Amino acid sequence: MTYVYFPGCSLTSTGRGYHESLQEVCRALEVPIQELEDWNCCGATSYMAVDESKAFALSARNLALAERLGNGSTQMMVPCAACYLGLNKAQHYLQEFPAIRGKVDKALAAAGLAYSGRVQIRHPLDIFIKDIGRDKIAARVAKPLAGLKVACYYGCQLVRPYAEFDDQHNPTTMETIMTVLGAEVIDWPLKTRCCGGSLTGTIEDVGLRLSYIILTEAQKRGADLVATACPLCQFNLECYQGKMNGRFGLNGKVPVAYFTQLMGLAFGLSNKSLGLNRLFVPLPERRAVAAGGGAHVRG
Amino acid sequence: MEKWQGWDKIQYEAGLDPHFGTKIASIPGGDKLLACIQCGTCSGVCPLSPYMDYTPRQIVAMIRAGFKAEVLSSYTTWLCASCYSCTVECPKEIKITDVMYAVKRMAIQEGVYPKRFPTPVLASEFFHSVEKTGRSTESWLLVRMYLKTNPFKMLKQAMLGFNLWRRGRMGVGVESIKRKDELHRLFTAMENETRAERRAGQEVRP
Amino acid sequence: MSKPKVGFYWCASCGGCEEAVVDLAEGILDVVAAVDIVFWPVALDFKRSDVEALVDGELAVCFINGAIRSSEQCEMVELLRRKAKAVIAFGSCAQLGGIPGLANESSRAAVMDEAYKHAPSVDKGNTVEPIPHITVPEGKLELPVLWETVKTLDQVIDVDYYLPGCPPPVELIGNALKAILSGQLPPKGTVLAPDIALCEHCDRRETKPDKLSVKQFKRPHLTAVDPKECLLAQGLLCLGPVTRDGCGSPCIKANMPCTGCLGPTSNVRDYGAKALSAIASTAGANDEKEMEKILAGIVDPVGTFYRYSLPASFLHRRYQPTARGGK
Amino acid sequence: MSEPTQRSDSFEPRIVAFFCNWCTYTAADLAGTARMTYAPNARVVRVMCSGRLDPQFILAALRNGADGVLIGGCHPGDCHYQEGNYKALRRFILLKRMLASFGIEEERVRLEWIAASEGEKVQRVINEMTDTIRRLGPLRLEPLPAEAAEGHGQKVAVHGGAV
Amino acid sequence: MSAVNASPNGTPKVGVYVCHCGINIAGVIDVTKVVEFAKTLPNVTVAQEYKFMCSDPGQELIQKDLKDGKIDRVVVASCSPLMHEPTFRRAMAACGGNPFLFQMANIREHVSWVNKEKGSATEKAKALVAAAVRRVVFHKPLQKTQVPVNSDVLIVGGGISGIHAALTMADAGRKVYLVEREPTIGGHMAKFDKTFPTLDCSACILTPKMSQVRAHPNITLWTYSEVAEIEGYVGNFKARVRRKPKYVDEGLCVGCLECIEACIFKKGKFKDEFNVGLSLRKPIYVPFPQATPLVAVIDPETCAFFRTGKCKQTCAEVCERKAIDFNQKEEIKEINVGAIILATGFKTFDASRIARYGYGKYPTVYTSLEVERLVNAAGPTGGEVLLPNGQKPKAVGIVHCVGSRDEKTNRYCSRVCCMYSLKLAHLIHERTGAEVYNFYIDMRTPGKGYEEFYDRLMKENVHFIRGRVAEVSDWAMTPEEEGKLVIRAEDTLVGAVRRIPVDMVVLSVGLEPQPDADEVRRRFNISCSTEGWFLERHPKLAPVSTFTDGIFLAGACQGPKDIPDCVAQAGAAAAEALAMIDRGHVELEPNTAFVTEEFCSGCKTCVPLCPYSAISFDTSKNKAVVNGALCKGCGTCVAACPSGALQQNLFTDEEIFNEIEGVVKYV
Repeated sequence: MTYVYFPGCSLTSTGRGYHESLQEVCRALEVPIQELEDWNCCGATSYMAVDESKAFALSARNLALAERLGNGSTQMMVPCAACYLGLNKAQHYLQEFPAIRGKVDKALAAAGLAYSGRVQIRHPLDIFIKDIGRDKIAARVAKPLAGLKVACYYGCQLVRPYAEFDDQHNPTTMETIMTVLGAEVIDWPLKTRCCGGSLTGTIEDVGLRLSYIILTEAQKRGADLVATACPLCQFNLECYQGKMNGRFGLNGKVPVAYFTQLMGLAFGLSNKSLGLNRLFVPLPERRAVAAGGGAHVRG
Repeated sequence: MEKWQGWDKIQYEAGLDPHFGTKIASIPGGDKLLACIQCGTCSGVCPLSPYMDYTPRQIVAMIRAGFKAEVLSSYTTWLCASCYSCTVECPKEIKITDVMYAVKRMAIQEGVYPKRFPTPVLASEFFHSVEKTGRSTESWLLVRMYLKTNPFKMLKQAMLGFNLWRRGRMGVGVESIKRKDELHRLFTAMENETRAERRAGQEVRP
Repeated sequence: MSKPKVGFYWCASCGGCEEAVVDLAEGILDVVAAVDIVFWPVALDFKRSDVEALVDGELAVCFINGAIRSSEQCEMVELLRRKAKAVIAFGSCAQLGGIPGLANESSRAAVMDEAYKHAPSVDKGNTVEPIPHITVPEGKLELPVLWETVKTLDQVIDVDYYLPGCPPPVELIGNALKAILSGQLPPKGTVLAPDIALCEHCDRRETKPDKLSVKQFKRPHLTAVDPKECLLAQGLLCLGPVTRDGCGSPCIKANMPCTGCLGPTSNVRDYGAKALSAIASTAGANDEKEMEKILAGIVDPVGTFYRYSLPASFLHRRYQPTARGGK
Repeated sequence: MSEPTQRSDSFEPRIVAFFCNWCTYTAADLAGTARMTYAPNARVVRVMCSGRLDPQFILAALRNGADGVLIGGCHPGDCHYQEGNYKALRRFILLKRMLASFGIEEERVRLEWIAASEGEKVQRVINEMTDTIRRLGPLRLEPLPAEAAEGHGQKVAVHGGAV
Repeated sequence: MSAVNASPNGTPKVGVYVCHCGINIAGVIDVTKVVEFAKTLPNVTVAQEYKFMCSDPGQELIQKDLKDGKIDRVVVASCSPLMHEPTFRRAMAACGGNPFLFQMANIREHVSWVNKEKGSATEKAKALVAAAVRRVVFHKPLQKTQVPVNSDVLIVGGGISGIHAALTMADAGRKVYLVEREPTIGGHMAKFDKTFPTLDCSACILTPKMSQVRAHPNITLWTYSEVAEIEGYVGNFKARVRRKPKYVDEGLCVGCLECIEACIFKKGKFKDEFNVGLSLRKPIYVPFPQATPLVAVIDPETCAFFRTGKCKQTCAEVCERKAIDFNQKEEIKEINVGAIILATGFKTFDASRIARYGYGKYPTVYTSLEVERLVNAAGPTGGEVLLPNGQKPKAVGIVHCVGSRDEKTNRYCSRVCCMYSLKLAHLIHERTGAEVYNFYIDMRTPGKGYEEFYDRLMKENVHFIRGRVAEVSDWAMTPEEEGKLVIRAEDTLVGAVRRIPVDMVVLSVGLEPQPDADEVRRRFNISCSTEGWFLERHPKLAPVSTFTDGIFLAGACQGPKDIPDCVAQAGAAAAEALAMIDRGHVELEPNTAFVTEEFCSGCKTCVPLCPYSAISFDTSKNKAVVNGALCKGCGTCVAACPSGALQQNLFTDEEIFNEIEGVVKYV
């Protein structure tokens, strides 16, 4: 079964590494994906603040386009946490509130589209664990991430409030994958705490503070790097570390990678194909990682 | 944020909007708002409440009591990062995040949000760029936001922008979908629907 | 003293009821001797005008069989009603609608289409339909109009007594005639048959288990039927428990389940609903799926439970949503 | 004969609700005690158990002018009389098939298990059913021919004219 | 209409009385219109309204009209028949009328309370009145049947409620079977150290009552036992009680505890249920020193003999009275009783369901029940409040409303937590000198001396923070927080979020129905509320009765309650049961089925449908026969009877058909 792939706006720019590594990993795991043709913005967060019904219409267009592709049961792979939430929210509201449904249906019809509610919105974590399975992932591991201590960070919108594939308070799918890759995972209480989201761009003081809290706690618990599943989380946590250093005294640099990049690494794929060259804070030396034995290097 | 005083400490009934609460509660599933027991869970779980002028719980209380002017002009909603912690944890299942959105929308509609505060500006810039092209282009979005709020800040961000560009994480072109006409038909129909609803007096939603 | 005048008439019926009268055998001679038959189109040559010529109430009693479905039948029974002191609905069709009443599962239009357009005997290239009025050189001709639904006799005229059955059992007819002749008639509206269900006198009574629990409903042509055992106990849908006694259960004696032609006893208002209730209650399951499976053995509930009584039922006919207004 | 004042512009369905004494009737009382408002269209006929429901009652309700019939009983396994609700279900399953053959929309006759504590369910089901039937429109059974010649017949006459 | 002419007793005279119920009915329904309408109905000779029909003057209205011969049957349009049908029936009987020539139209619960719109409410009320009038015409005079009542009583559950009910009944001279599923009676109360607000020692007030139960000549105490099955009906229940084997003969064991000493396990190894897992016990044990009966129990799950078949059986060797019997088998006891009191109690909320509070994750997060054991002098730490590291906490946070007042867990207030939290705050503060923080949403202290206790705690300098705890976690923001648990909550009175580092967290868990409450209620044929508590017949007027006559409720199985309320309710349940038993008989509703033989064809359709085997088949007559004493009046057989030979009193076909016509057509 082919998954309809919805990258979302971030994955074409700041989150390009996510886009590249996800595609590579899917190829390696033989997960067929096909990018949704002419997809549009999901209608997420900021949009919702201006016009809610149009936000639903935006999501509905994507869902309608996706539904057209599948034969009654389209599986849509949505890696960006904000898009995942935005599309899911639209899906739920269309189901729960007939008034919204009626309005959106009419608008879709005006655009020559229709959506009957049969698209399943799935995050890659969900697909990798539920559909592909840890065995298949394990079988693909060529260079285990032995000795690498990973803090899995889900951020907020991935598990709240709509995800069903994992626990809202203590999600573990990413940990499962990291363990399969041979890495060690740390237990920490902030894996679903907000990174500051778009506030980093608007009210920098506040946004940075939130990201800083997460990074220091990961450091305190001995993490070598933070694994993320959301382009905005990755951007916030990684790209502002210099500023956090100055403002709050963040101690050193913490690599922040997409979980898909780490999967690719363990599968033995090239740094470039995984977009690792796009990172601001380089990952611990590959050689050291592959050699195992805990010879991890701090960035 | 140079508020030395929240508002006149005595609040006269004439200064309140008695319909404000029910209006906000008319969003889908919003009726639960009226069942708030003021337990403060929302504020307690909120990662941003330390930076807000009113805690989310206070906002809910103020909405119910009709403190419209204060709520619409407060910074609280614009600090909400939509992390949904409050929505998930609320023991009364109030969709607090959606309440925050409703307040934001009403504030934008009535033009009473804190001026030159970056978040509402970002929201409307985002809205307009998607409206035009169907997608958001992160680089241009930020540029426009800084221009409208604090142009000097943009200079400070120039280094970050350069670094992103160098790593291929920020383009200079504008992202757009192909079938913009389709999208515009969709939007126009949606606007017509909303207008019709308002005319029919059904649309009480902000 | 002159002999009481008697009439017989048939409406929508198969002729079986007339046969039943003839089946009185020698008894008919007593009848003929005791009464003066002034109208009996099936046997004797009387014309409508002969009836019209009678004084109102001149007939002591008129036996009418068959259901009512056409304007002509209606006119005739109304005429007979005027002429007769007592009217007896004779047989299932007159009493409850009978087999012709099953046509109420379809609309008139569907019935006409079937008969005049789709029946195998119809020349498809050259279909004709009856029209009520036509002018020919000889003058204006009129055909009876077929009504939208089949009606029972008492849905058209006032009825005094009922002789149930398809056809009415000879013994009941005999008893009825005796009662009429002796003038010892029960209160108006009585069904002239025992007011108790068939099981009362069933030969297989003893073999019915105390706690019947049917696990599968079988159709008689698809199973070997034990000639002694209670048919319901064998899973055959026998309507004896719901049906009036008085026939002597010839069907059951012939190893066939009762299909209910004598209709309900006087405490039951809607034969089919009550039959459904009794039969469904015996389905031996408490699991919904299992219940559905067992009850699926009853292939055609309307045809089964309302075989003789559809026009007399609460619903009377298939619901015509097109007849719905106010929408 | 008094008829309810009906607003001419909208059709108000009439629903006869047969509720068992122990569960659903109690639940309806509870809905009252809790002041849960719901559509006024359902009128309750109390029976001790849903097992008392003779299919004749349901047809009689429709014949008399009900646009829908709701049957409420205890949840499976909860019957105050052990299994009465199962017996109701057996009849209901067959009756539903029969009503379908009669061309009557299946939404018009509904069986719901409602426990004594489920006041909210009474509210929800009655509201839902009222909406559904309002959408379907009135059940306009043709008047029985007998009603034209009322007072005759061996059957206990079904009273009244068309509603 | 022919229906009316068919009335059995000549021309009936129906009186219709429409109640205002203050404004409960009259506020929504136009009562006068309903009365005017009722006057137009056939057979109605009197129709009037009154403010409160259930009041004495209201009832007298009916009685006067009956006596004056104006009416012979009555329709009262007021509240639910489940509420006042008995009242009006009594009123009719009192002046010589037959109480069953009566019908109620429920225009309060089913109309005025669920309707806001006057017009449609009035119409609905009219329909219900019309239906009642049409139906009552067909009512027949009936007599209630009387059946004798067995004077023994079964009490299920041996907590404080069961104990109190048992002693009350036994003192009144009734024979009581007290069945408890644990090895000892005492319930939750036996686990507490002190009771609020008086701080008397729980054991000191409970254990004497436990001994009385043991010694009382009228009480048969069966612990480690469960009621497996109930048959019969009010006054005549038959119960089957399953007695699980203790593997120790209760008649022989004297409670010397030598066997426990002699067990091959030198030390406790298994979680001690009585101490909620805070200590360890051996496979042979007594739950606590004052256990009643004081008889050792062998737990086959953990006993080496049962697990492996190999054990030296040192326990049996050491027992001089040879009380230990490894061959003991489960026993089923059959008893006949007239009344049953359910006192099956509650369970505490499982705190691990709220992940944010860290129960099960952080070892210093306790439930309140665990802390009850910690502060108990007979508990695992001898009454010292000690953390797993052996130290006393310096700061303790008590989190109120855990699992309560939350749509995702339990919506209701558990009613006892505020008070027991205050008690624990006091005890912890007293024993450790720690700073104690109470996090509450609302303090609920309605009870004698309760508010005063709250007052006292505030003066003891216990902290009260008004805010529901958002999170208990171990991530530190300040050096002071390092190594501690941090409680995060908004102090809503201040309007700021606070982080408070503590050494110990107490989760004040709410009360929930027993996990098997649903099974139990099915077994006893009673109902549960939405939350799963056993449902009382009426929250105000019949709070200890159930919808099944002869079964009463005591204590927290009916809803969260503290000890004084449990005891009061247990007394009330005992009094109701006594009143019923002392009457010597119960009257059964005459809504039984009956056969009109003339119409019965002997088809036997009805026979298998009766769940009570009340229908037999008389082969000599070929007729079905209903045993009125066994028939409970469901009417299932009546619905099935293919020839209408079976009818049900008060629910005949005729009555129901007319009621249907009435509600739809309203004439």
